[in-house]
Amino acid sequence: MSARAILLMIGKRLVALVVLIAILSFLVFSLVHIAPGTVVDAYLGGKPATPELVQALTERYHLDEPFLTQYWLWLRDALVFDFGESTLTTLPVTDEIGARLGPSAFLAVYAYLLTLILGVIPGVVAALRQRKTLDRGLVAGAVVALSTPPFVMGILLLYLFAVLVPVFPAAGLGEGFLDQLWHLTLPALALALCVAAFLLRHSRASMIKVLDQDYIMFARARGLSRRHVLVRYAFRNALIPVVTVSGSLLAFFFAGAVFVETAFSLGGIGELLVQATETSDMPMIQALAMLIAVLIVLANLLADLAYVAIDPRIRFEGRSA
Amino acid sequence: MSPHTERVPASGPPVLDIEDMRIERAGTGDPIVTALDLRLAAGESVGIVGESGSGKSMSAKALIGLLPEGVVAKGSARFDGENLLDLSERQWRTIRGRQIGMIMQDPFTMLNPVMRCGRILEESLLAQRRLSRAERRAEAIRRLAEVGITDETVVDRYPFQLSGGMRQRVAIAAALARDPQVLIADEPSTALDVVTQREVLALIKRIQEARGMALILITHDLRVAFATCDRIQVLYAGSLVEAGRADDVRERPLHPYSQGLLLSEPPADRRVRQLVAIPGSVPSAAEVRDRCSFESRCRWARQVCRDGEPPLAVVGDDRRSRCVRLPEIEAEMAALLSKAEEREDGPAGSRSDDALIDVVNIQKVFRSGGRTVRAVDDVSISVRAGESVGIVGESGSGKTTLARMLVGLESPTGGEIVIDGIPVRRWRDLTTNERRRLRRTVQTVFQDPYSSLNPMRSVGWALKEAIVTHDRGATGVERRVGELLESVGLSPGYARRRPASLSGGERQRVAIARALAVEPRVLICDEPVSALDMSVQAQILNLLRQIRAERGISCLFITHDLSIVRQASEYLYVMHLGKVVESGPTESVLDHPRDDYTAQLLSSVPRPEEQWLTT
Amino acid sequence: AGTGPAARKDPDGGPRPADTARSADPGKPVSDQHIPRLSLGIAGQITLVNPAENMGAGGLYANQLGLEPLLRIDAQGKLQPWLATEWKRVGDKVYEYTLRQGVKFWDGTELTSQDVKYSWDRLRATGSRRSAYFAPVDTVEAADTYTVRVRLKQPDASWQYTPAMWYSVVFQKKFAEQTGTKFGQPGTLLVATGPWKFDSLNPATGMELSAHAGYWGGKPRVDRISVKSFADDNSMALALRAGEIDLAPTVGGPTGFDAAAGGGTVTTVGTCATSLLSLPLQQAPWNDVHVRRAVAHAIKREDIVAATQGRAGGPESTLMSPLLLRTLGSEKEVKAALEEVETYPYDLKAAKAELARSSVPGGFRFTFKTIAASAPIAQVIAAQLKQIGIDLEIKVLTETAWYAELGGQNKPLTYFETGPCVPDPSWAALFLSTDKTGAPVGLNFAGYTKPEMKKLLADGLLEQDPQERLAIYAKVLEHLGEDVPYVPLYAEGNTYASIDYDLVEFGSFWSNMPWVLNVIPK
Amino acid sequence: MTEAAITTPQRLTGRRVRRRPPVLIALCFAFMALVLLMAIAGPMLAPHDPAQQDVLGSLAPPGAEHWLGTDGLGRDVFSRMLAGAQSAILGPLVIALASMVCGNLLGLLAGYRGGIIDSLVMRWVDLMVAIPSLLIIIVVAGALGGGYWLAVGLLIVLTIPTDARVMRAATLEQTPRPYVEAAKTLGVTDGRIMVRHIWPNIAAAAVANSVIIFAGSLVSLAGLSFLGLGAEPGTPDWGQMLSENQPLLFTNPVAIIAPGIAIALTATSVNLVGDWIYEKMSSRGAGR
Ligand SMILES: Nc1ncnc2c1ncn2[C@@H]1O[C@H](COP(=O)(O)OP(=O)(O)OP(=O)(O)O)[C@@H](O)[C@H]1O
Ligand SMILES: Nc1ncnc2c1ncn2[C@@H]1O[C@H](COP(=O)(O)OP(=O)(O)OP(=O)(O)O)[C@@H](O)[C@H]1O
Ligand SMILES: [Mg+2]
Ligand SMILES: [Mg+2]
Repeated sequence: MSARAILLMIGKRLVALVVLIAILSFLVFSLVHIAPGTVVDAYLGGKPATPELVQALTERYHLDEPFLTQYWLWLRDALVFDFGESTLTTLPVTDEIGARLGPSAFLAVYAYLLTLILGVIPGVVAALRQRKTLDRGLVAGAVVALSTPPFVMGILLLYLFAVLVPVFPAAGLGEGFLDQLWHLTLPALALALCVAAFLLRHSRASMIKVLDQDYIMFARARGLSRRHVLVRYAFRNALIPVVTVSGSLLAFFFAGAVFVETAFSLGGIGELLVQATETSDMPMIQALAMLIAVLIVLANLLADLAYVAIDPRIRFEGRSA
Repeated sequence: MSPHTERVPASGPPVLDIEDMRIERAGTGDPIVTALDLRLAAGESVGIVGESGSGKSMSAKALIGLLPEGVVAKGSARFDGENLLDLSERQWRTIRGRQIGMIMQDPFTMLNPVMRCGRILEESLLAQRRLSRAERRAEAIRRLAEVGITDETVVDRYPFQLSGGMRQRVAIAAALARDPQVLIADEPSTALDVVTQREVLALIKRIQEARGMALILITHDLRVAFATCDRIQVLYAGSLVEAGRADDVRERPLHPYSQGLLLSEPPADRRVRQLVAIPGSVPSAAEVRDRCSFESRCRWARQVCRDGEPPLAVVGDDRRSRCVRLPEIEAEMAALLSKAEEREDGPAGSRSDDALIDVVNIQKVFRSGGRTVRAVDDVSISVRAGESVGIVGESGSGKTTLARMLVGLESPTGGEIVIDGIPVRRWRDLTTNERRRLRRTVQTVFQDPYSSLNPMRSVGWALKEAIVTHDRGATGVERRVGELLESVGLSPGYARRRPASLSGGERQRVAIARALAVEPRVLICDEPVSALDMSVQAQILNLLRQIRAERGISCLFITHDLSIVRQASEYLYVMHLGKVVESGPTESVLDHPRDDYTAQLLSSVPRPEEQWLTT
Repeated sequence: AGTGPAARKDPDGGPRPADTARSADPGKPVSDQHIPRLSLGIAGQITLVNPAENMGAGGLYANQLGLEPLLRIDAQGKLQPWLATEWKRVGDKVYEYTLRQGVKFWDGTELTSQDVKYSWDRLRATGSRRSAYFAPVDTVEAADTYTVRVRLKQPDASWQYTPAMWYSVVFQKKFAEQTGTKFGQPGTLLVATGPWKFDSLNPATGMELSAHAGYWGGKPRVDRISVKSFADDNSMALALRAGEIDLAPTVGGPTGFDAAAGGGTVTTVGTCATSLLSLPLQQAPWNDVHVRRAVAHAIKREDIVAATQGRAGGPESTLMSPLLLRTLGSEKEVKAALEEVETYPYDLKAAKAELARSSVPGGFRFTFKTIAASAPIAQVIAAQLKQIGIDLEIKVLTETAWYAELGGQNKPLTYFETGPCVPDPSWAALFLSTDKTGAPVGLNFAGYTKPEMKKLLADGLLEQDPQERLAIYAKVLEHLGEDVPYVPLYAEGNTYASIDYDLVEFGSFWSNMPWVLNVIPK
Repeated sequence: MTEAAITTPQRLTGRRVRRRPPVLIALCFAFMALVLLMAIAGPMLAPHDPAQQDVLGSLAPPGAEHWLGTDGLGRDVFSRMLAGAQSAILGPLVIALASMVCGNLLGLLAGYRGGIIDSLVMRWVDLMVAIPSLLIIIVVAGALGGGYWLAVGLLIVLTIPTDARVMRAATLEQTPRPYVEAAKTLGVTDGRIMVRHIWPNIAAAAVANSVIIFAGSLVSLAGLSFLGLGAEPGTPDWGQMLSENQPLLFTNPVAIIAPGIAIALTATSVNLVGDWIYEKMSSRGAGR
């Protein structure tokens, strides 16, 4: 395998990624211009428009420059994580996001692990028990979970496990790792179930497809044990398409996190986004939109790389017949 | 033991003794295989021959204990004193791979795509043998050498980096890694090119003989079975209809079906006047329960044939047949066989000058992912009025690409095409009128009858569209649809049916009718029969021949099968790697090949002679 | 559980702690109980502690634990000593304050008049969000180490309360000068004199405070305070229920909060602030006084009070709460002064009759603009006006857009709460002010421009005699009663919630001092 | 030859599509019909005026008068549930139809013709994939001020490319099939090939996809209302009820559980029906 081919592929992906992010940044920047009122209004965020303040804002955001220059200057600042100050709190936007990143990251990682556990394992089990009661139950459950958006799931879980049978806390973040784990279980579940259902269907279908392949039959016919074939053959091959979708799962997570964080008041960046939209905190909205876009794009790149690592066919594409 | 089966002593003590094996769907009890008997002596090779769906693969799977869920096997299959059909999963462990090995049809799907060939071999080796890493690798390399792969780097390659033949060799090595006594080979060469096919079969034969291993070779190709096996079992719709020594069956088939199959195979060495086709198409085992399975298509069928399933009677030395009327019809069958031997001489005289299609130095280069493929490289051919031109060549030689350029589905990267006097290098530049004329001159019949008809549209709809597209003001469309259907041997009632309810042969007939709807002057047939069952192939070849005779249209017949091309064409081009390597009147090219490649192709055509697999 | 009028009493029938006056000496806690750690919950974020800059009521309440004003206002609106031991009006426009001696900052240095001058100058500088409150001030002087002298531009009766308010707190000059623009930011914080020092601040999660051992009132009995931020009432209630917080000093929707927190947790006290339905006088048909009167009659305050989910202290029918006027006279005097003021009790018949006399006798359609938080009240108002044929379409705006509308030319029909009040009736002038040309400015959202009003409001500040002032403000209310630019809806209330603790003297002015000193166990 | 005798071997070897128990599908259809009925006649069926406030009688528990109790403003939750079906159904219906028409058209063109349309659609899709559409809507609606029809409009714009992508992929799968090529060589016009040949073969995917879009946008719209960016306050809307009544989790949980379950159940039955339609329609052509 040539490392060059991989580097080339990564290089190409990176270029595409930079272009994509450039386009997104332009759209995000333009947000202040499509918002109702003047651009200064957008940056004022409801503060009285004293001449001094207007002057300061005009200077801060280069509002007297032509549109494209403004964009360029904005982008230059954005590249060093300077998105301006929140109109609501007057703090640098990046600081505020930094302070909020913790709970969101914890939630995201927790939910991601739950998703993998609740998605892949039952998916594989269902595929192995195809057409049995367990399979049907899992598949039906998956449709329900898939159709229940995180905020509804969150509220239902909240009602069931915090009100009816209060085993989990209804709000808050907790302190220390275990306490946080306990506090974030319901939100992470609410976030994970929908995506896990998607993953369950995906991995089940993929596993069924793989189990049907000739090479599985051939491996068995050669006398390899069932377990060996399941683990080394079926599971690994079934994982390939699962890995490819896992990158796009992150997009689901971000959308879902907005709702779950709101429903459980977790004070993460999802909630910050909602708060920023409610208060038209433009610099904050811009920074968050960029952050999320970049994270999603990077996650997709990672998924692609994982795909390359796990599936040799991609690696050798350039060379094989 | 079933009452009607008398055992015939086989050549040696059997390693595997199958008696009355039945395979059925667990839920409904629908049979898949109704009765299979087979006795396999050590070192012996038995061929199971049958058309698609006859239950060959299912039988193989039953014998290695890997029937799909919902399918069960009953009866007995004694191996080493135990009935294979009753074994538990735990007992199977000591048998699979170690006692009985299996290889399957498709080398492209049989090997784990994400595992290197070396790993595949190593993990197949017996686990008890504690070997170091290096030793395992050396063993893998040794095993590869046994199957004729001397390139050591293969152990570090992934399956998709190998050619089909190589993959099949790796698979064979893997299947033999635990040194089984019996090898079941389920169509091991079907997916391969003729040349590779011969190599792989020769390899299997060689190893079988060298190891003294018993072999069950499953194939749909009688010629392959004759050439490879000591004994033959013919399977039809799930039941064994005839069994006997290979030579005996070839010379004197004793069941109408075996005979029909034999006759419908176009001979490679001569042109026959007409192929003897079996009418209809293959039923499923469930449909022919409790009667002779071949009854519905048999020209000798009588009421007796419908009164219960006929027994498998001993009809000679190591010969069995399931035909109840055999004594009555044996003579008639023999007569038919000799009649089919008659050969027809190829058309005499030179080609006409009236070129309908003239292709000059045409080229097609595909570029994808940085690679360039010269699919068609500087090819010149011509098709004259009234003649049938054959193009033969192995897979990937550019035949289809050439045909597609002729009808504007692909545009050439160089060269010129003139059809009916119109230069058609770029279809886009043509006027509507010219295009219409071209469409009316050239029509196509595609390879795959299952997807060449729109599954959502009825047969009548498709034919009507073809008629109306070319003749907007057409009148009596319904009537013409009926006529078209009749001209391809279908009743007008078929107009209402959807493709899904048609058999492969019927679909191909409809596809031909659709092409004929515009009354073309040239019919391009791209492998029109290769997706069809053997017994149906002859029907279609006959139909094409009949249409040509009736309508006097030209034909460009593309195939990879030399025997078919001999029956279907008068002038022949041989293609190899995008180039025409040889051309000339079919008879003379096939009888006296001048090019090495043509000669190689010819020698690869399965034939019963011993030396087919050894040279 | 609920906070209706019935719940106004302690279960034992006695007055609630919230309604009792603070009895301890200045700087002393009301209760002697030692509390190692008190967790407070606030809805919203604390983003910084710079008193010239910060926003959001929640943050201000937390700030008040470390930052102190010179004086204290008691429940009756009377001034009491705090950092200053004495205060007097030495001239028409000159006030003098004598600082308590031995007041130590958190770093051990002593508070001097220099610090007060610096703090106030900084608070009244342009760009400070508090500059409007210091508008009457001409200069602040440090007369000697312990004397601060304030000179006003003109006599102003409302000034007397300013040194007791949350916006005139004192911090250390040295630290502020050293830290420059970083002053008050989460990483820097500030140095002040309050009983609890600011240890750390995280805008996302909250704030940590610890007892100031050298506090002038003696080391406070609460060792540590953590202030936790919550996104909304609901999560705060759940945290209270789960024991994660001990006390939430400010609750937006007491009924829902109480339910979520498990019941019996909330205490609400009415304040001197009045929430208002603002009618855009410049637009038809609101320029027709009959329409406005019709609306005023159609409003059923009880329902609106109920819809505030317990936040309201009770219905209110005048823009200036009687509580404000009580600083100018006795209950009887106030009552007498308000004799002539027209009010509009709920009376559908009267409302319809008024509307019939207007230009739109059959009713009309209009858009009611509001922010998400006020949507429930808006819905109730819409339902009530529908009964007399006025069809309101509710449009929810983002806060920015809403503020922009309020500041723009075409004022919206809307409803708002006026927020923390000052004990002087002049405070209400905020909603009535006009500029030199007579055009509405500031918070005059109704666009009320009656010429007489300007003079009355100016006189109210110049006049120092309470009796005279009462008469002036009664006159103001008479005009408002006649013209109805605003429909007063309810007295805004303060609510705290706790399972284990109560807050003493939880009146209109509770948050102007380090209020945790007023915590007592239940 | 009998009719049965001509079934193709492929038909038999091909995995039979597993039908879900029709009972379940029937239940789904029944539930969808119920929701539809509520959407059309909800306010008429409602025992109370869904907007009728009774502030002093708020937070009544479920009982004979108010089956699901009352909310914070004393409105009848059951009546609001009935009336809320309308905004739950109407927007998604518009979105599903609009994106089906535009998406199918674009997808067919992109898949069959390739070229500029194809690149445009794919770039558009790339953008959409980079940021989930809900986040885009939250941001844009946040900047513009929200509103039900704004959300519907944005969702249409954002779902068209995803629909187009699915249709493009389906078309790309059909285009190289011999039946399309046969039609081309017969001289059938491109338009006719797309509409009369290809579309019927991808209709199953098209319909199923629209059904999924319907369910998806139902959920998305509810979510936006939940965040206060969807339905105007006061309009009965399940998503809005969910957020309005969130403080009632302890006092009158039914008021919040009911709309949540309504959203989940509607989406579930729509999704199940979508799956079923897909299986049903794609087995109609059968064969390969
Ligand atoms: N998983 C299954 N369950 C039930 N029936 C099956 C299954 N797979 C195949 N069959 C049936 O078994 C019959 C025999 O299939 P089999 O694969 O053995 O045919 P074959 O002779 O190998 O044909 P081919 O030449 O096409 O490989 C077919 O008619 C098919 O309908
Ligand atoms: N669209 C395409 N893009 C790239 N390469 C192509 C394309 N179509 C065909 N080829 C390549 O062109 C070569 C010739 O293919 P073609 O289909 O014409 O062969 P063929 O002789 O018809 O083979 P077969 O017997 O398998 O049908 C092959 O190597 C194939 O991989
Ligand atoms: Mg087979
Ligand atoms: Mg081909």
